[in-house]
Amino acid sequence: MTMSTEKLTIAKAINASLRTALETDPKVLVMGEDVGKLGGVFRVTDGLQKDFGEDRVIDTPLAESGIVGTAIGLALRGYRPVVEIQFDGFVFPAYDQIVTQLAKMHARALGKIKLPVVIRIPYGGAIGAVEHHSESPESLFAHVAGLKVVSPSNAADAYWMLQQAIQSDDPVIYFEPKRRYHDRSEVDTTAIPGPLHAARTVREGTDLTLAAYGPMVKTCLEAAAAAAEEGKSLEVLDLRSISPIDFDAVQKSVEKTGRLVVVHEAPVFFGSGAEIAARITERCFYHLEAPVLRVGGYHAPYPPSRLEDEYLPGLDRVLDSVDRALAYQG
Amino acid sequence: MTMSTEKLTIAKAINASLRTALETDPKVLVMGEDVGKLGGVFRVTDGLQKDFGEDRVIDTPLAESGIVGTAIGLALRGYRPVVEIQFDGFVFPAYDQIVTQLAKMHARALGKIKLPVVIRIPYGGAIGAVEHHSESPESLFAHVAGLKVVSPSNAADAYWMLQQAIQSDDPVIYFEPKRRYHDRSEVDTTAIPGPLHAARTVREGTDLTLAAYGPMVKTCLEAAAAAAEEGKSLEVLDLRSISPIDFDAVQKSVEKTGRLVVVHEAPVFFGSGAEIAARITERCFYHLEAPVLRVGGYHAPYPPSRLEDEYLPGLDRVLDSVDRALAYQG
Amino acid sequence: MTVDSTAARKPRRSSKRAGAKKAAGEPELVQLLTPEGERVEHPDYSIDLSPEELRGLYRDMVLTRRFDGEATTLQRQGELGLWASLLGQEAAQIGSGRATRDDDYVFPTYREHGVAWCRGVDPTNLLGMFRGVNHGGWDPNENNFHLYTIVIGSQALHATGYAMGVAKDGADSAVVAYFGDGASSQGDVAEAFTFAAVYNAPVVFFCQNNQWAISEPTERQTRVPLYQRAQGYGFPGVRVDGNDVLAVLAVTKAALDRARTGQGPMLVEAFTYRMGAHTTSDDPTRYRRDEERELWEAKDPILRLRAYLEKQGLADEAFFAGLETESDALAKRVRETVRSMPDPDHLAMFEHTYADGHTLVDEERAQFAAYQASFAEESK
Amino acid sequence: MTVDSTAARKPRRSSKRAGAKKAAGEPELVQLLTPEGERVEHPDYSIDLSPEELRGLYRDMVLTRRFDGEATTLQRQGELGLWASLLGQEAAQIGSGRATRDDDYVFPTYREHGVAWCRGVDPTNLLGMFRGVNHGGWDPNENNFHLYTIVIGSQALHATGYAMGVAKDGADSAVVAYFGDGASSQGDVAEAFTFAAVYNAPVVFFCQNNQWAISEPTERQTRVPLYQRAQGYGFPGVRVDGNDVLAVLAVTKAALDRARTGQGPMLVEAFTYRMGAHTTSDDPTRYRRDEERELWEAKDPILRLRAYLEKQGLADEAFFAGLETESDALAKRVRETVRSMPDPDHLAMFEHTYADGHTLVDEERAQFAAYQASFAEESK
Ligand SMILES: Cc1ncc(C[n+]2csc(CCOP(=O)(O)OP(=O)(O)O)c2C)c(N)n1
Ligand SMILES: Cc1ncc(C[n+]2csc(CCOP(=O)(O)OP(=O)(O)O)c2C)c(N)n1
Ligand SMILES: [Mg+2]
Ligand SMILES: [Mg+2]
Repeated sequence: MTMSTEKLTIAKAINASLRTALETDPKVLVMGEDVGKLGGVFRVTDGLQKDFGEDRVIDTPLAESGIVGTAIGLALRGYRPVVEIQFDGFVFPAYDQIVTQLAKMHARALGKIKLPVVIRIPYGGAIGAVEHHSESPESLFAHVAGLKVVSPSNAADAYWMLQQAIQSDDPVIYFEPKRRYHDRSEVDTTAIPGPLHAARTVREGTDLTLAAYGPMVKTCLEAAAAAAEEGKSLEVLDLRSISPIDFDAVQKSVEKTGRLVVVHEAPVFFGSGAEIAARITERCFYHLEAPVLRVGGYHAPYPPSRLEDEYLPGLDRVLDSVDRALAYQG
Repeated sequence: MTMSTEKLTIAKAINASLRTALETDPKVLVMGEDVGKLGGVFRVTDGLQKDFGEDRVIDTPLAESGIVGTAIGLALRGYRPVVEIQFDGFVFPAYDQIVTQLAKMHARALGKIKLPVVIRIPYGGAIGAVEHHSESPESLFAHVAGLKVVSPSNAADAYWMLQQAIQSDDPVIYFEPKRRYHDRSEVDTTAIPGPLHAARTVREGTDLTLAAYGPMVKTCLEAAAAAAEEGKSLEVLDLRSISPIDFDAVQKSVEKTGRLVVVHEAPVFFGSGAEIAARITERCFYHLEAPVLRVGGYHAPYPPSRLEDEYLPGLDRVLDSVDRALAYQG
Repeated sequence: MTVDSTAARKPRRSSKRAGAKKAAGEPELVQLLTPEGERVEHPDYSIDLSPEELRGLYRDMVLTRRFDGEATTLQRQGELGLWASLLGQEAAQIGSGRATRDDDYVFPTYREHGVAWCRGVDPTNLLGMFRGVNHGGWDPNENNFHLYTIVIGSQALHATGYAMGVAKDGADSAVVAYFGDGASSQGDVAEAFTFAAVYNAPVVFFCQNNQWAISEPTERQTRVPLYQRAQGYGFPGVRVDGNDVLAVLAVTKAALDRARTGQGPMLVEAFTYRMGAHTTSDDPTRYRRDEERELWEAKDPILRLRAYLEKQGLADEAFFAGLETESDALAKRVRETVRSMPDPDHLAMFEHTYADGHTLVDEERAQFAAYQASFAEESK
Repeated sequence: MTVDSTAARKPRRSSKRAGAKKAAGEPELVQLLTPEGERVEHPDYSIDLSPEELRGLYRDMVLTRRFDGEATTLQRQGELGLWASLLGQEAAQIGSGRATRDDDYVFPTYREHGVAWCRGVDPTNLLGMFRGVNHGGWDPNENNFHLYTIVIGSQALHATGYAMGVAKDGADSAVVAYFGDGASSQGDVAEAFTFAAVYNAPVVFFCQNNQWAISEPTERQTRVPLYQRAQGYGFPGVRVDGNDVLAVLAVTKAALDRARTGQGPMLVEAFTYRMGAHTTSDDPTRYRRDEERELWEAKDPILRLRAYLEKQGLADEAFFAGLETESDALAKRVRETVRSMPDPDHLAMFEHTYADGHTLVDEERAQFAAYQASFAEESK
């Protein structure tokens, strides 16, 4: 990085962020399946092993529990492993290590040890892939105390949120919106970033709040633009963090707009929209003019790719919920 | 069983139900760690191996993924395995097999194969145990399409819901309220049971609805009794099923009472209370006189046992939320 | 087809024997047909096939390769979203697939197109998931061929459980669990070994060591030959030349016979090579060198059997020409079937989530149908 | 303390040797001290300890057993919620624990009280989790002794990762991963073997085969001796008499030396016996017979070393009497410390969920504090 500001894709921003971390902290390691010579199946780790060596950018055996379990051991030795899980659907063999060990070990030691492990997971659909390659399992991590869960929606956040995740002394599950990997935007690698877990208003509006994170932020911005043409003023919040959730920001927006629609790719049932709806309804009971509505995946396995356009929340489904919310007479 | 009606503990009712299943269907198998000679660490499978042999009541190697994975294979061969996971906190090594295989295989085959596997999990706290022995992970299963999730609160349900779970052609996660194992009540083993996934009103009331399942039903009944002394009329719903949830029953109750408090031991954040609050708020927006409140565990690892009384929802915390809900002026 | 495998039941340790290819430091490799197409003998595994059977194996491999190539082409043309080619692994798959009996049961990965062929699965059935119209969707019980499994290693446990069921039933069928060299690292495969050993389940673990797990060479998974893994679990392992269809057939048959006669599990490591990319999404030039591929081209499983057939005069020009025609016809049928595969109905995504129904699915299906109908309304 | 382990680096296969106890069909068992207290030699493992060192090992075992017994009593008295006794496994734990150096790192299960003792962990620290006041809570880095791990097998991967880190640092420390016979079936342990082998990590896998995993005998986990598991992963395994503290010390020391000199992982199976119940919640009479216990009582690790010390005149009455006094003092201190262990503050349940804070935890903590304060209000 010689320039401080560059137009980068999300994938390249993550690559740059890993590079910065490897350069500045000798304790940072990158590990996972195919992250070395191949540079990862999405090329997100491209060139890192060449520049930092096999000792720091580590191709691991094909065993996710082993990857996370050894990352925990490395963290105990003082390293800061950044682990890649190749696809969302392949994190489950590691789930036990994440939930029973990584999440709980700091508390188990009454704070005497720290577990600075980042788990990068490309997630979400719309890439035309086969089974297990398009899921959004963030709820399954957010429910678990001890983990932090974040998801950037743009290149600058991708860069900085990863920096912050790596610097955090807590385990962070970092969900990468894989369908947006090639979306490009300005990244200032010298800017001082805001807090990792704060939401950001990405479009101001007065009639209704759309809250989303990761891949759905763009969809919501498009929906807001389309709604504007019909004279509806939608505010769009990029939540950025799923554990914790910046409820203060959502509350503030809802106190203004009186209506909230939460959008995510993950199934609605027990999804993050449920938590946001429950809490915001409690916080804003007298402000809400409509129930909090949720747009997300269905209670069905992620479908074969020829059906994913129907399964995933798109512009039209978001607008449909917006209309339904606006139809309420508060 | 010679008598049709008996007073049984929940543990004994489950034992009787397994016995009935083993007797009536030669394809039923019971498998898990220590379920054979020992009869399980809670003695729930006591005597079954003696009577049905090692071929049908199977002590397995100490490997939960192996237990569920081989149960899937046995189901494909035409068996109906009833798997025991020794404690809630030990289900995670099997999580991958449950989520990526057991839940999805029926859909993967476009319905051409069935997966009649029951996974019994003693869950919840208040037994003074060490780490991993007191958790309530039901959210982590309910979010996953393809699984059904139920939890009985009394001996009759324990008996019948297990019968129905075993007869179901779908995978069922059957959560056993371990702190209530020794609670005794009437079981009629000849009665025709209601639907597996229907909620039941266990106490009628008019001022507020308490919704719970498993171990918290008793707590809610106690809370309702205490509230009655203060002149408050609480309706108590035993949800019985967590996937699906009988929203119709909750809606009906809330349309009457106008107020809802959901109680579970699991952490509130992304817990089943969130889903119920979100959906019921949407369904009953004009009926609710207060936001749906939730009482449950905190966003922290299940604490050491000397703190569990504070961590778990008890009578007082339920009543506190009831008061808060009643304080709203609709 | 006669495969004499009695000797195999008691694995011997004689190190000097014909057919046991063993470079210095390299483990034994059961071989019955050299890369040059010469028949060699092996003391533990022998095979005696009729000319027709030999031609049959050749035909299987040729048709499988043609089908596979056609699928790769269809992916390039945008008809499939992805394809996982078996190019180079035809002998490992046809040899092992042909070793199975109808009543045996097979648990494949996502690359077992040749095994599927042997089991009688119509190859076009395999394409649905790669096209994105389903996740597999065939009936596993029709040909005792389970659905393709993508989560690495999972199916090893399903196979073991199925085999435990076979044993419970007192049947003399056997089960085959396919997996790759990469999969050998997964805990599930190890647990399958444990369960299979403890319950003496009639399952053959068939590991196609194609040298690569995407970009990672086998040394990233193990520092000793994979077939040796079995020993520590209490059952035998053997490495077979995975590009020698005769040896694979003989060794797998022996392992299956062992299993069906109550002698428990066995691990077969078929030493082979993935000639193409991991999948059509992969670019192997990033991690391996052309020379390696060239080395393995010289061991091509199809050329080697063809050389033998020709040298021995077991097949004539007419046979090869006829097979060419048959291949073309297969490719044409595959092409046409794929192209005419309809997209599933939108409501299909709600089907088969449950066998017994689920109220939430019903509710969401109805909402979705109403939502879609609203567009139809609008566009009226 | 001199342990000569050079020979161990190249495991030999000579089957006839002194000290190698081997009944027909039974695998070799490294032994240096017979159950009767006779010193025997072993060609691969030798040991030469001073009288003081020998008395030290004896003292460690006696104090550990006394501490353990006191904990069992405290559980019966309701001071602890649970206790997992190590009764019978003192030699396996003291032998291996004393083989470690200060800079080595140990990953225990929930039963390694003797190892904790050797590492310098105050025994009362171990009791917090069994009393229910914390989940462990000691600082692992203080004595390079990790927290007790309850989820079976998990710690094998932590140990392997830690060892990978040691290797990266170029340090010559080694790591020990403790686990049981039951744990050997867990996928995590297998994956730890794979990672350790592939990265040549300086980790010793120390399996205490105490014959039982709660109610399941070792045959439910394996049909061959567990130490053989290692071979298939490409590193050596050895079975040692786990009730012979000298043999355990020698073998573990050799394995650690191997690890620290870059020769990679090794599996040590300590063949021992859990004399008591699995935990205080368990009732072993339901699944095993008294005779088995009696058989193992004859192999008691403490009696055997005492017999040797006495026969050789290496310890006098004063030593044994002094140790008795020391034991009593330890028991008293443990008793008093436990009884005075305060219950944690209620707000403690919110602490240490995160190192860097989490707004939801802050919110819930505040709500809880307000809720509790409301009672204080009421009761005013
Ligand atoms: C649990 C899991 N992790 C990662 C992947 C991604 N992935 C698909 S194939 C593959 C390599 C498999 O290698 P191998 O087992 O040797 O089989 P091969 O593809 O060579 O036939 C990987 C890592 C997966 N499918 N499942
Ligand atoms: C993943 C997991 N499954 C089940 C248990 C319950 N459990 C606790 S100890 C134990 C047996 C362990 O046996 P072994 O590994 O031989 O160790 P030992 O107790 O004999 O020392 C079981 C099944 C657990 N703690 N973790
Ligand atoms: Mg491979
Ligand atoms: Mg044991």
